[in-house]
Amino acid sequence: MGLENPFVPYLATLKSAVELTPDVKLLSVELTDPAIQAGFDYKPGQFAFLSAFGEGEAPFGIVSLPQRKDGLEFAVRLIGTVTRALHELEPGDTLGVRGPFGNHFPLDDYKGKDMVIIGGGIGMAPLRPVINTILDHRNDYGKLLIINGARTPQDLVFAPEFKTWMEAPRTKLELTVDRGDERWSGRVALVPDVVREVSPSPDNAIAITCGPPIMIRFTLTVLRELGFKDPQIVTTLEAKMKCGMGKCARCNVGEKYVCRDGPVFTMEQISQFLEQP
Amino acid sequence: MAVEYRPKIVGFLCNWCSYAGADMAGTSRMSYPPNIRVIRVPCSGRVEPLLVAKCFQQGADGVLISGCHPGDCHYTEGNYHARRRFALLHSFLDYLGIARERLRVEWVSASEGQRFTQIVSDFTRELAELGPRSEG
Amino acid sequence: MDSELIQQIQNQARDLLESGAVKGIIGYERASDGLTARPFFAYEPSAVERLIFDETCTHNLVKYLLDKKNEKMAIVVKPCDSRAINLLLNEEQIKRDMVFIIGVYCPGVVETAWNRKGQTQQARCQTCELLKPVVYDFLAGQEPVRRPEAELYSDILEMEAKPVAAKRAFWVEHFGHCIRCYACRQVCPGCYCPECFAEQLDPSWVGIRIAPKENELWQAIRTFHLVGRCIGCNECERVCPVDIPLSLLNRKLEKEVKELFAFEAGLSPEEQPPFATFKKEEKLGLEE
Amino acid sequence: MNLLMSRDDLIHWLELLMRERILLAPTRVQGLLLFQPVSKVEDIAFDFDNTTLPPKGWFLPPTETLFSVRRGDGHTELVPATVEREAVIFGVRPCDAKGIALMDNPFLEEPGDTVYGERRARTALIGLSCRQAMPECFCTSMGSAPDDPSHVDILLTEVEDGYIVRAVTEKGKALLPQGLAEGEAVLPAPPKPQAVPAEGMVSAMRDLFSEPYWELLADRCLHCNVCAYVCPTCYCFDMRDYPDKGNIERVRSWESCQSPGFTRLAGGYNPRATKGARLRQRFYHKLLYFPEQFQDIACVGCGRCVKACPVNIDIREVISDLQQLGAKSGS
Repeated sequence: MGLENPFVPYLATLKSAVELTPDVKLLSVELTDPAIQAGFDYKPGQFAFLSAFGEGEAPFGIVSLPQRKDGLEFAVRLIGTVTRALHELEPGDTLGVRGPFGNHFPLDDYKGKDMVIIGGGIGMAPLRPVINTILDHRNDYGKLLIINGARTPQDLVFAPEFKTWMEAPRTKLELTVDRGDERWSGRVALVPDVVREVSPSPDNAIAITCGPPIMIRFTLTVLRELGFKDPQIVTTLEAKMKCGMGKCARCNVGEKYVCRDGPVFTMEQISQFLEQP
Repeated sequence: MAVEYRPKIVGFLCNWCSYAGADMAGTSRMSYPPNIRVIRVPCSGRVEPLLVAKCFQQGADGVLISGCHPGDCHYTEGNYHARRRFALLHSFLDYLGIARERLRVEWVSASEGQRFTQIVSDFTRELAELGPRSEG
Repeated sequence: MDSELIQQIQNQARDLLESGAVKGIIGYERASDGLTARPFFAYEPSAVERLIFDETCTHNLVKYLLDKKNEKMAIVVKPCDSRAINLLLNEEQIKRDMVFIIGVYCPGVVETAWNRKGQTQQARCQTCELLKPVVYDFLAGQEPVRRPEAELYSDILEMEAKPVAAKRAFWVEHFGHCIRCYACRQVCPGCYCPECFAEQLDPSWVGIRIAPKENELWQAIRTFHLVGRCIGCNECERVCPVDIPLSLLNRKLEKEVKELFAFEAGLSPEEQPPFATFKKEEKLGLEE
Repeated sequence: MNLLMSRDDLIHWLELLMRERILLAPTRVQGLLLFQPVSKVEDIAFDFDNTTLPPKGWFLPPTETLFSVRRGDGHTELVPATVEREAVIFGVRPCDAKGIALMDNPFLEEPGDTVYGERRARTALIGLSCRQAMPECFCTSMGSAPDDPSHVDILLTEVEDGYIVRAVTEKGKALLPQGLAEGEAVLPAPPKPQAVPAEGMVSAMRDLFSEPYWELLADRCLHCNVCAYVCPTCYCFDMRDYPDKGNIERVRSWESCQSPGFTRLAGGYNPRATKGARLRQRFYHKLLYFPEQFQDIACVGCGRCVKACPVNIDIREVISDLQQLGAKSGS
């Protein structure tokens, strides 16, 4: 064998698994080879494949930041066979990591701008490193508005971090749920409606949205109504992926592969070929 | 010196009659060949051809399906459906080149521990005589 | 080509579209080879001129009714195809009032492939006794004079008589060629599971490997799922790109079902299929 | 003057080759014509139009193991698949050779697929010019030709007394026997396949994504995978883990964009939920996306899909329909 086979993942150990919601676990992972672990650099928006050997692998956004040195973290929602196997892993178990893949949010380009971050459900996962980068360099950015929705209060993925987010300067966090419970005194509304209500100004602003396809679709409509132009609207797409390298040919939107040319796109880049089932 | 051929049997036993029958064989210390791996199912009617075909695909030499005697099904009619299904599967497997002797359907009640041991012994012996399945 | 028959089909189709009785017509048109037929969907009265019918119309169009459950469609069916309508009615997959059936008396169809039209009738037609559709709203053509010419199950009997090892070798070779394109399933009016066992991943019964053992499991169980349901249109064999003799499988079970249960699929929309019923007194060769 | 090889010489040479390495050649089995490893020349079909399946399966097998997971004593080891010994494929038609060259684009671009790359590097292609164009052929419209030597290592063209030999690559030259004579034989005029003008395709398609055409065309589509699996350029695949003899293997298998599960996410959401969207993807990938990415249409005009489609979805017709639609929407 000459070159390294790009389908073979790095071996890794599960350091910890924390339940974030009833169906989402935060997996903290360490690559077995210290040299590889040290060189494993990535940026907000990038993703990696996690292998549960015996089931297969699936892509997950990396939710940690390398500079925070908290380790490599993934928020994994239990939804299929691979995620079930990943949820069943215990600290100390072996798994595989292949990545990082994809492009990233060009956060340097957003410096000086107001940021609108709109996330629904597990769609908050890839947005967490964006929020944390902005918070770590708070003076580089304008106002920060975070709109975070979920089905129920229990499903708000990064609840333990809300306090930090809310208390940051020039930062506003709007939470909403589809269905409240007896302890929930906040909003009960759909994310796009909250966006319309809060009505962020498009002037010198960037809106980043991630969530279920239906939420993205309606949020997009609202953002356009508010005057956001397609180059100002950024999304990170979810797609079925197998290879991560533009080879297995399934995750394309037009000629762009979500795995390689994305997952981060401006609406301007993809609106022409976006499938509307 | 050839290694002795030990046929592998998968047995699907219904919970109410045949599994109890096998259990009785065990508790009464009747002995039968260890070649059988028992899978307890709620009813012989639950056993679909896919399960049987999967066993053969994974290298089983024989498959035994055993349920309550016709008329005695815990669910009234599950074994009648099973009977139709496996009567056909028998000849279909044979047609595909898996000898009909490799699939056995037997009705064993909870009190027929002796009968169960006899069936497993006979089946094991017959499969041994048949020899290993040709590859494919 | 029987121009009178085609005229009848076209007139009926035009009436149905012009009156708004149906949204579209599922029929046949000339294929890109200019020689054989292909399925055709007409939605405008002006399109009915493209409708044809001849001995190359081998496709069983009933499969398409499963895609058009919510729209009233008219469909051109041969007698064999019409049995698939009964099958789908029986299994409550389609509604009778959502389909207008243009039945045709069938003189038999020939072996066809793209740009190739056989000279003789398909084997299944040579043994077919069904000259008239079993269900229709309008009947086109004239009753042909035709009698079964060949022995119905001679090839099956020949296969059954082979030693088990020879049968094994025969199928292992053919299943080895299978590329799991699933054309056999996709064309089959009896295959409509929302999730096919072949692609089920949890548990992964067959799995994604395209290899002899997996292919055999796929083919064997697909055939068995059609017990008492296969109506014998033989579309699966026609569409197979690697020529697996699937009719040998389907007709084996058809024969067994006839012998054991005196049942033939799709002859009536009400009769219980053999695996949906049983007789307490039957033994079926299994000892009590 | 051209290098010549008599029929006897060819047979001797092939016999030599099959002793030294794996020789794949067209063979007739159960009415099919398949590339298979051969151990005697009698098994080789020399007289054929084209094979049932293209030779792509040698490089992208229907199923292969990418690596295996070996476990023991709390230790896990990942063992990458190894590549077979040297191989030669005899009897490759120029269109199919182009198909392999097109597949090289996605598989060899960085990060390169090492298993594919190794196999590609260790396999030589001996091409065979077509003596006649079949009704389904349209290679010359897709940038290939019945006698196109561009993508093989050696091209043989049958003439009366044997074959005219063109050693195209160094790999090919090294493979040829010593002492081939030059002769008077001249290359015959290649047959002329049907012309399918495809100019202006790319620009026309940009505006046809939302046309109702796709759902209407998909009415008769069965969304089986035949077109993709017989295609020399279709390369989509799936990956999953399966147990094998105590180990776990990560398996790669063919998959096709026509299958609903191809893009269906865990949880059920499918961005390409309709037959029309999937069929459109097939043609957009071949005729627009692939050209945008790699500057060439992902079709070689072999006509296999034309012949094999159970419901006669004919890519030549689609191309001409799109040109008409494009002209209409452009005007």
